[in-house]
Amino acid sequence: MESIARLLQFIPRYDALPGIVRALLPVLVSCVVIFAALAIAVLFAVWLERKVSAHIQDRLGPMYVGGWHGWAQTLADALKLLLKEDIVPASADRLLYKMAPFIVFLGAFAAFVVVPFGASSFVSDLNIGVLYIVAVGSLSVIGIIMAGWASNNKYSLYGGMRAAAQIISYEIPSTIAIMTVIIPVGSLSMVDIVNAQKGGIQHWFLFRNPFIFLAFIVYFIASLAEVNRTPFDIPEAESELVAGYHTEYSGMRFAFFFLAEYANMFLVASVATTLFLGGWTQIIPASIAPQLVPGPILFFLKVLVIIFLQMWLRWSLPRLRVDQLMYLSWKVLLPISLVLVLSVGWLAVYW
Amino acid sequence: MLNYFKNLGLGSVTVLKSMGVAWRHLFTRSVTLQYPTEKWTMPERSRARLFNKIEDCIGCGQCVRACPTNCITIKTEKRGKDEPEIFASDGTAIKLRTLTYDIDMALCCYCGLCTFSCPTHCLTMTGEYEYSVYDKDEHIYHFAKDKLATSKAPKEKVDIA
Amino acid sequence: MEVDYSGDVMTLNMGPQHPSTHGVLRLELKTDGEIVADAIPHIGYLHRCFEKHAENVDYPAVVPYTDRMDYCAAMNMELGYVLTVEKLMGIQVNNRVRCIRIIMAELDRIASHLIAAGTYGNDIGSFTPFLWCFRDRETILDLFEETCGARLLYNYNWIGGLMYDLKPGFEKRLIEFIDYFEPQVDKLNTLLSDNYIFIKRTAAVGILSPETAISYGVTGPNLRGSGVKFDVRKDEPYLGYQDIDFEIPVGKGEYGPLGSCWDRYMVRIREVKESCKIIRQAVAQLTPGDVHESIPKRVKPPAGDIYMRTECPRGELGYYIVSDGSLKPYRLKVKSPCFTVMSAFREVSRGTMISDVVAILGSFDIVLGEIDR
Amino acid sequence: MTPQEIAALITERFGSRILESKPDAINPWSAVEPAAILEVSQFLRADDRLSMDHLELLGGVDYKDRIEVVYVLYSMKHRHRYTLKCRLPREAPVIHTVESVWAVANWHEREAYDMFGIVFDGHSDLRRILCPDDWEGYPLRKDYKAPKSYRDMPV
Repeated sequence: MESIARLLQFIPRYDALPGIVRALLPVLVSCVVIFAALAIAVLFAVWLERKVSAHIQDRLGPMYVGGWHGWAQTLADALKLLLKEDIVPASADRLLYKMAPFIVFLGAFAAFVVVPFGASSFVSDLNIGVLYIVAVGSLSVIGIIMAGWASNNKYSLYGGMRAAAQIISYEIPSTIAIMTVIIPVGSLSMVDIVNAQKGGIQHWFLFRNPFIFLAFIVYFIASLAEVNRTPFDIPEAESELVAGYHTEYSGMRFAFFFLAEYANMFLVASVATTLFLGGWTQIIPASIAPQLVPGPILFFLKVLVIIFLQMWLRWSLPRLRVDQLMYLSWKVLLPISLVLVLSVGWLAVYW
Repeated sequence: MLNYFKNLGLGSVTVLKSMGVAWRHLFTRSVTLQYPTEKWTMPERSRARLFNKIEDCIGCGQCVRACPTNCITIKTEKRGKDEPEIFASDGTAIKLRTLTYDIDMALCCYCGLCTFSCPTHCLTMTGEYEYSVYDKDEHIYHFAKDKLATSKAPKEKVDIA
Repeated sequence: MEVDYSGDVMTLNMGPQHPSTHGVLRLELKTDGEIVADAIPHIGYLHRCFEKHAENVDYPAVVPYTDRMDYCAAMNMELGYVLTVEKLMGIQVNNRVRCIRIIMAELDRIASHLIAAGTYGNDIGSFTPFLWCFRDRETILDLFEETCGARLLYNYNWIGGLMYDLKPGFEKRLIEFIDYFEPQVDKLNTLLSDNYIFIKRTAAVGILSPETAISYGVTGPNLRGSGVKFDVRKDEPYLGYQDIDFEIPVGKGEYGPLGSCWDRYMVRIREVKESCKIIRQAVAQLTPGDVHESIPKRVKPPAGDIYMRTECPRGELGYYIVSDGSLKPYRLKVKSPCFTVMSAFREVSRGTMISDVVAILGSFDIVLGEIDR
Repeated sequence: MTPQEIAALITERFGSRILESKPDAINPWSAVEPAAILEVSQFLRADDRLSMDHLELLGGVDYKDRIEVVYVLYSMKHRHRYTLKCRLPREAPVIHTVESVWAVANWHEREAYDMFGIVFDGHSDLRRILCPDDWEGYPLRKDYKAPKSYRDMPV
C-alpha cells in the first residue's frame, strides 16, 4: 500500500484533496489493483485448468477463441456469463440468495490483503497476518451455507452442509500445519516469514527440515479440501449433488462462485508459497547467480506450480465419500500434524 | 495400528501411481479432431442421408414395405401405353411414373433396409451427415419433383410430333 | 450398516434429470442426512413401446428396433434377436458369418464395457478414465463404421446372415487395435481400478450376495461379480462359443465382501481382456464364404413359441417370440438384463449413503433404453 | 434333467392340475392350472432335483381368446430350463403372484399388469411400471386402440 500511496502523490493537486479521501484512496486503489490482478490470474487459471485436463485426457481443449490455443476462451465465457439472465428461484430466500456469492468471494478476496507478492508489494503487513488469513479465508463457509440454504433446493442444502462440515474440519489440520512454520520464525507476520527464508532454495522452510516438508504435504492436502477441489469436492460433487450449493445459480452470480473457487485456489497456493516456498525470494542464492527475475513474477510462478499440482491431482483422482473425508481429516491429518508441530517445537528448543 | 499405516502407505502409493499415469498422458498426442475445419473421411459404406436417383426409380414400392418407420411416401401412376419405353440404367423397364417420392429424414432410422430392397439400386445412403435445418419440415426430401417436370415436358413434345 | 431411521426422513428426488442416473431414471430417496433409508426406482421415462412396435413390423424390420434398446451394445441386441428367429426357422449359417458375428459381438462388448468403466469412474468423481475409455471406444466404432456404415445403431446382423462382408484389411486393423488396446486396460487399472480412493469408495459398498442376485434374476457381470460362475456363452453355448478358449472372470472379493461394486466393476475390466482373447481366436477361424448365403427371401417362421438367450454385455438377453406363422411376430417379449438388475436396486441400496447410491447404480451399469424398451 | 423328465415329474406330483405338457416342442412347456401356480412354483424352486432358482422371464401373451402368462424358469444348479404357461380368461385375468418364490417376479408382474391388465393376487405393489400411472387401457392387448392424446398432449 505504501508504494501505491507514493504513486498517488503524482496525481496533480493530491494534497489539496480532503483528508478522508487521501486516507481512503490508497486503500481503494490497492483493492482495485488486487481485484484486477486476481481476475486476470483466475481467467488464466481457468484456461490452464481446461488445458491441463484436456491434455491429461488426450484432448486439446479450447482451440479457437482468441487464436493461439484458445487463450481468450475463458474471457468469452466470462462475458457470456455476465450477459446471462440472473435467475432467482421463486421460493428462494431472495436476500440471502443474492448475497451469498459475494460473501463467498469476499472471503477469498480479503485474505489477499496480507499476502506479500514482492519485497514491497503488499497492501498491509499485519503482525497477525497468518491468523488473519486463516480467519478471513474461512469466511466463505458462511457464504456457501447461505447459498445452500437460500436456494431452497435439497441438493444445494446438501452441498452447503457438506461444505460446512468439510471446511471446518480441514481448517484444523491446515492451521496446525501452518504452526510448524510459525515456530521457527516466531512471528505471525507474512513479511517476516518470507524474510526468514531469504537467500535461496536451501533456506525455504520446505527444505529446512523434514518435519516441515511433511507439514507442507499436510497443508496442501488440507487446503485442497478447504477450496473444495477433487478429491475433496464433495460439496459440489456433480455426480451426486448435481452442482452442490450453486445448483440454482446462473449468470453473474454463478460466475462469482466460479471466480471465488479459483481465487481460493490462488489464496491457498499463495499461502503455501509464502510459508513453505519462500514467497517472492529467489530460487538461486545471490552468491551463485545474479538475481534477474523480479520477486512478484517469481512469486506468481511458484503459485502456478502449486496450482498445477492441484489440477494434476484433480484430473487423476476419484472423489472421497463424506465419512472417508472426515476420517482423513480427524484420524490421519490431525494426528500427523500434531506430531509434526511437537517435533518442530522439540527441534526449535533442543537443536 | 499396523493396518492404519499400511492403508496410509497403500493410499499414498496408489495416488502417486495414478498421478504418474496422468503425467505421462500430458505429453501424449491428443486424438481431438478440430471438427469444422478438419473432417474425417467417411467410409464408403457410411449410412447417412438417403438419396434416390429418381431417373432409375421404377416406383415398385419395395422400399416403402421394407421401411420400419414408414418414412418413405411414394405415389405412382401407370405410364400410358403410347409413351415411349424408358429404362433404368440397369435395364429394368420403368412402367410406373413416380409422382411423389418423399423421404422424411426426420423419421428415418438409418437402418438401410430400403437400399437393400431396391431392385434397381437407385436408392442409396450417402455419407452426407451435415444437414441440420431450422424447420423439421425441411427434412422431407422431395425426390420426384424434377421427374414430374421432365416427364411432362416430353409429353408435350409427343403431342407436337 | 444398522441405522435407526426414527428421525425425520427427507424425500430426495434423484432424476429423471440427474447427471449420474445414466439416462432418465428416477430414484426416490428417503434420506436421513447422508444416509439413504430407502431408494425406490421409478422407471418408464424412456418407454418406446418396443414390444408393440415389433408386433406391427416384419421380422427383418424388427432388427433396427432391437438396436435401440441397448444403444451401447446394439450389436449384441440384434444378435440375440437374429439367433432366436434363426433357431425358430431352423436356419444354419456358415462359418464366416458365425466368426464375424463373434468378432462383432465381442468388439461391441469391449465398447460397452468401456462405457461402463468410463462412466463409473465419472460417477466416482474421476473424469479422466471416461475420456480414455471413449478414445478407445472410438476406434471400435470406426471399425464398425467401415464394416456396416453406422457407428451406433448398426442393423448389421440379419436373419440368416450379415448386412455386408468384412472389408479387405479389416482383420489386420482389428488385430492392430487389439494389440494397442490390451496395454491400455492396464493403464486404466493403474489410474482407476487400483486406486486406493476408488477401492475405498466401491469395495465394501453395494453388497449383492449370490442368493439375492439369483433370486432377483441378476445376470451377466453383475451376477459374476457376486461370485457365481455363470455365462451363457459357456453354459448354453451359441455361435460355437464352446470351441473358443476363454475364462469366465468372477468376483473374488479382494478388497472386501464378495459381490461389492468393485467386484462387479472388475469383472467387466477382466471380461474386456477375455474378449480380446476371443477376438484373436475368431479371427484365426475366419474362412471365406458368402455372408448372404442363407438369408431367406421371406422370413416366415412356423407357428410356435421360442425362448432363447444370449450373453450381452449387461447380462443375459432373452427373446421370447410367439409366431403365428405370418410375416410379423405375434408377440415378442424381451427379458432385459438391466430390468431385473434394477429391481434388485432397492434391496442393495438400503442403508447406504447418497454417494454410495451413485456408486451402486454405476456398478450395475444400466442402460435405460433397455429397461424401459 | 431333460424336459421330458421335468414334465413327467410335475405331472406325477400335480396330476390333473397340469393341464397339458409339450416337452418335445422347441421351447418345452407345460400348461398349469392358474390356481395351482404358486404351489407348482414353490415345488419347482424347492425340489432338489429341479431347483429352478432363476425366473428368466415372466410375461403375458394375448391369444385373442385367452391371455397366457408365461414363466420361463432356469436352474443355476442343474442348468436346465422349463416353461410354464397359465391360461387366463381374457375378461378378468387374475392369478396368484409368485413374488414370494422369485423376488424378480415383482417387477415382471408389474410389467404384465401394465401391459395386459393381468391382476396378480397378493402382489405387494401392483402399480403400472412403464406407462404413466393414469394411463388407460393395456397396450399390448391385441384389441388395444392407441389414444389420440394423453393429458391434452398429442400422442
